[in-house]
Amino acid sequence: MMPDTTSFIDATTTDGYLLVLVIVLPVLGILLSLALGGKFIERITLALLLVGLCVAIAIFAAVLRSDQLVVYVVGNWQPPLGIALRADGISAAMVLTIAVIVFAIGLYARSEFGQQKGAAVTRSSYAFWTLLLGIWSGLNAVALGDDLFNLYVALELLTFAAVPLVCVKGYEATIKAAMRYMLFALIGSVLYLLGTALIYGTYGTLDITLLADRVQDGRLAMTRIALKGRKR
Amino acid sequence: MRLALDIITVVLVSAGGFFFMAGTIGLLRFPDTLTRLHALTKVDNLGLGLIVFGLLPQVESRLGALKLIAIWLLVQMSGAIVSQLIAQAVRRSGRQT
Amino acid sequence: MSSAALFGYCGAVLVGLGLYGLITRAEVLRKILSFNVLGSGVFLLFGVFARRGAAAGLGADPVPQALVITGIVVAFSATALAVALLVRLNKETGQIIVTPDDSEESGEQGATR
Amino acid sequence: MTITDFLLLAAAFVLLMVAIGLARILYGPADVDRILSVQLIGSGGVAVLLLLSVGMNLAPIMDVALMLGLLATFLAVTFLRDEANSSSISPSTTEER
Amino acid sequence: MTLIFACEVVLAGLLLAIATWTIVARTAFAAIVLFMVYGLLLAIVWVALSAVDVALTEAAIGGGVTSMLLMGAATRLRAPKTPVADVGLPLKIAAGLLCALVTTVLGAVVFFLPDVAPTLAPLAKDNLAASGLGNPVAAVLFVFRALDTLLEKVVLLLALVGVWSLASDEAWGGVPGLPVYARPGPILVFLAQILPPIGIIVGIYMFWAGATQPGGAFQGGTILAAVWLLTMMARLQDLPAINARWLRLLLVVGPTAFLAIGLAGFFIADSFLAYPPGIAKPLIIVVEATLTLSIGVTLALLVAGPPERLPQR
Repeated sequence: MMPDTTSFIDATTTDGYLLVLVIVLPVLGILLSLALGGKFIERITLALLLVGLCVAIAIFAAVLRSDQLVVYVVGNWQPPLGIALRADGISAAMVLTIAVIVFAIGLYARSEFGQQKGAAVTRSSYAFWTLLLGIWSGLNAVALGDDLFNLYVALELLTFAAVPLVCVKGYEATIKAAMRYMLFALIGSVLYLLGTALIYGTYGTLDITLLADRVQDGRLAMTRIALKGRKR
Repeated sequence: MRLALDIITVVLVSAGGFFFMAGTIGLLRFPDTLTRLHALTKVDNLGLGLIVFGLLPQVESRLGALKLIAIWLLVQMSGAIVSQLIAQAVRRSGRQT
Repeated sequence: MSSAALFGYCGAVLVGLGLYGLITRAEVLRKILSFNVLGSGVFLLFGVFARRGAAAGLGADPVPQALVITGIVVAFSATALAVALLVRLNKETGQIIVTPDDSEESGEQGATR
Repeated sequence: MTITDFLLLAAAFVLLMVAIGLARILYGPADVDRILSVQLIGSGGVAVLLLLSVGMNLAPIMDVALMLGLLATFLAVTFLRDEANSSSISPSTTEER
Repeated sequence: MTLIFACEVVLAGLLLAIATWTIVARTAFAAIVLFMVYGLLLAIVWVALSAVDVALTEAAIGGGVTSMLLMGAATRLRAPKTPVADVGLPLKIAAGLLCALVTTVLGAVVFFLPDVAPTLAPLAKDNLAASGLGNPVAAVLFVFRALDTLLEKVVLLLALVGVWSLASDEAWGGVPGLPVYARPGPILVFLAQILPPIGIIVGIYMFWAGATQPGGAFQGGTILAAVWLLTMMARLQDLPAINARWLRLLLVVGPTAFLAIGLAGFFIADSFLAYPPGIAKPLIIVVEATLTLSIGVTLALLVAGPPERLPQR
C-alpha cells in the first residue's frame, strides 16, 4: 500500500501536462467565442473537440501504459496548499468517454445549430456551441480535480453551462424546466459548499487524497468509505 | 500633549455618539418620512463628522488622516445628494396618494 | 464564548433560516434571496474556521478566506443567472412562481412553436 | 480606561443606535422610509468601522469603510431609481396596511 | 466580557434579526432593502472575524451588486393577477422543524470543534515570500490556488453567456434591458457626474493595494461596475450592444491574460500557472489589472441582463 502521507510528496508525472491541456482547451474556445462574437464558433468548437479527443486518448494511454496515476501539481504548489490534478484508471476512462460523447454531440448538432456561410450567428447557435464547451470543460475538471473546492468550482461551471442549455430553444416548457433545475442546483451547490466547510474545519485540507488518509476510523466513517476509492 | 489629544478625542467622539443617539430618537419619534429624513441628516453631518474629527488626533500616519478626511467628505457629499433624491421621492409619492 | 464561536452559531442559524425560506417561500425571487442568506451562513462558517486557524501572525487562515471570496463571486453569478431565468419566465407565463406540473399541457402547447 | 477601550465602547454604542434606528425605519410603513435605511447603514456603518479601525489600530479596515460609504450611495440611487418608475411588485409608495 | 465582544454581540443580534426579517418580510421590495442592509452589516461582521479581504468583497458583491441585481429584477417582473400563496401551515411547520434540526446540528458542530484548529496559515505564511506577494489572501487566490480563480473567471463569463442566451432571437446582439430613467433628474445627473471619478480612483486604489494589503481585482472591478451602471442609469452614457467589439475584448482581456501567463508558465517557469521568480509580482499585477477591467464589465453586464432591443442606428 501507500507509504505514510507525511513523507509522501506529490510530483508531476511526465504526462501530467495533458491533464491541464484537456481542461484549458475548452476554456480557450470560450474566450475565443466571446472575443470573436461567435464568428467561426462552430468550426472552432469542432476543431478543439478533435484535439481534445486526441489528448483524452493520450491520457488514457498514459495511465494504461504506466499503470500509475497521472498527476499534475498546478503551479508546483504541493497540496494541501496547492491544487493537484490526478487521473487514475477511472478518471482517465471518464475523460475519454466525455471527449467521445461531446465530440459525437458536436457532430450531431451541426444539422441543427450549424452556421450558414456568411450569415450572422444566431442566438441559439452561439449559445449552444459556447455552452457545450463550458460543459466539456466542467466535466473534465470534475473528473480530474482532486480538491474539494476545485470540484465545487467545476460543478458550478457545469451547472451554469447546463442550465441555459436546457432552454436554449426558448420554449416556455423548457424555461420552466430550466428554472426548476436552477433552483435545485442552487440548493445542491450551497449544501456541497457547507460540507466542504465542515471538512476543512475538521481536517484542515481539501485535497481528496490527503483527506482519505487523514480521516480516521469511526468518525465520519462514511466519508472515509466514499473517499477510499481515490486512495492509492 | 498626549493627554490633551486624548481629551479632544473623547469629547468629540462622545459628541458624535450623542448625535447618533439624537438621530435615533428623532427616527423613533418623528411622525413622517420628511422629518425622519431630517433626523437622519443630523446623524450624517454631525455624528459622523464629529467622530471623524475626534479620531484625527489618534491617527499616526499622515496618509491615514488624509484617508479619514476623504471618507468623511465622500459620505458627506453623497449623503447630501441622496437626501435630496429621497426627499424628491417622498414628494412624488405624496402627490400620488 | 469566543467571538469565533458566536459567529459560528450565527452562521448555523443563517443556514437554517435560508433553508426555511427556500422551502416555504413560493415566489422565485424570495427563493433566490433565501439562497443568498443560506450562502452567507455557509461563508460565515468558513470565516469561523479561518478565524480559529489564526496562526503565524495572521489574523485568520488565508485559505478559507480566499475560498469565501471565490464563493461569493460564484454565488453572485448564480443569482444573476437565476434572476435572468425568472425574468424570462415571467415574460412567458406572467407568473412569479414556478407553477406546478398541472399546467404541463400549456407548456406542451408552448413547445409546438 | 484607555483610549482604545473608549473607542471600542463608542463603536458598540453607535452600532446599538444604528440598530434601533434601522428597526424603526425598516418597519416602514411606506417603502420610501425603508430607503432611508440604506443611508443610515451607510453613515452608521462607516462610523463604526472608522472607530474600530483606529481603536484596533488596523488601517485596512478604513478601506472597508470607504467601500461601504461608496456602495451605500450607489444602492440608494438604485432603489430610488426603481422607486421612480414604480411598476408591478416594486416599491409601494402608499402605506401597506 | 470585553468591550469588543459586546460590540460583536450587538452585531450578531442585529444580523440575525435582519436576516429573519428578510425571509419573513411581506413584500419583495421590503425583503430586498432588508437584504441590502444585511449585506452591508455582514461586511462589518467579516471585519470582526479579521477577514478584511472578505469584508471588502462582501460589501461590494454580496451586499452591493447582488442587491442591485435583485432590485432590477423586482422592477422588471409583472405581478400576477392572482396573489401568490406560500406553502400551507403543515409544510411550514415541517420545514421549520427540519431547519431547526439543521441549525442545531451545525451549532453542535461549532460547539464540539476541537481546541486545536487545523490551519494552513503557517504554510501560507512560509510560502508568502516565494509567491512574490505581500497579501496572503491574494497569494492564495492568484498563486497557490490560481486554477480555482481562473476557472471562476470562466464561470462568470459562462453565466454571462447563459444570461444572454435568454434573450429573444430578434434582440440577439442588441442592447441589454437595464431599466433606465425616462428623464433623469438634475440631481441624479450631478451625482452621476461627480461620483465616477471618485469611484474610478477608489477602484484602482483597491486593485493596486491588493498586492500587499487587503483589496484586489474583485473589489476594484465591482466599484468600476457600479460606477458604469450609475452613468448608464443617469443616461450620461448609452448602454452598449452586446456584440460591440470593444465590449467583447474588455470581457476577455483579463481571463486571456491570466490564461496566457499561466500557459507561459510551462516554458518560462516550471509549471502551468507558475510564475518565474523575480518577475512574479509584475506578472500578477498585469493579471490583476486586466482582470479588474474584465470583472467590472462582466458584473455590470450581468446586472444589466439579457439584450432586449436592437441598437438605434
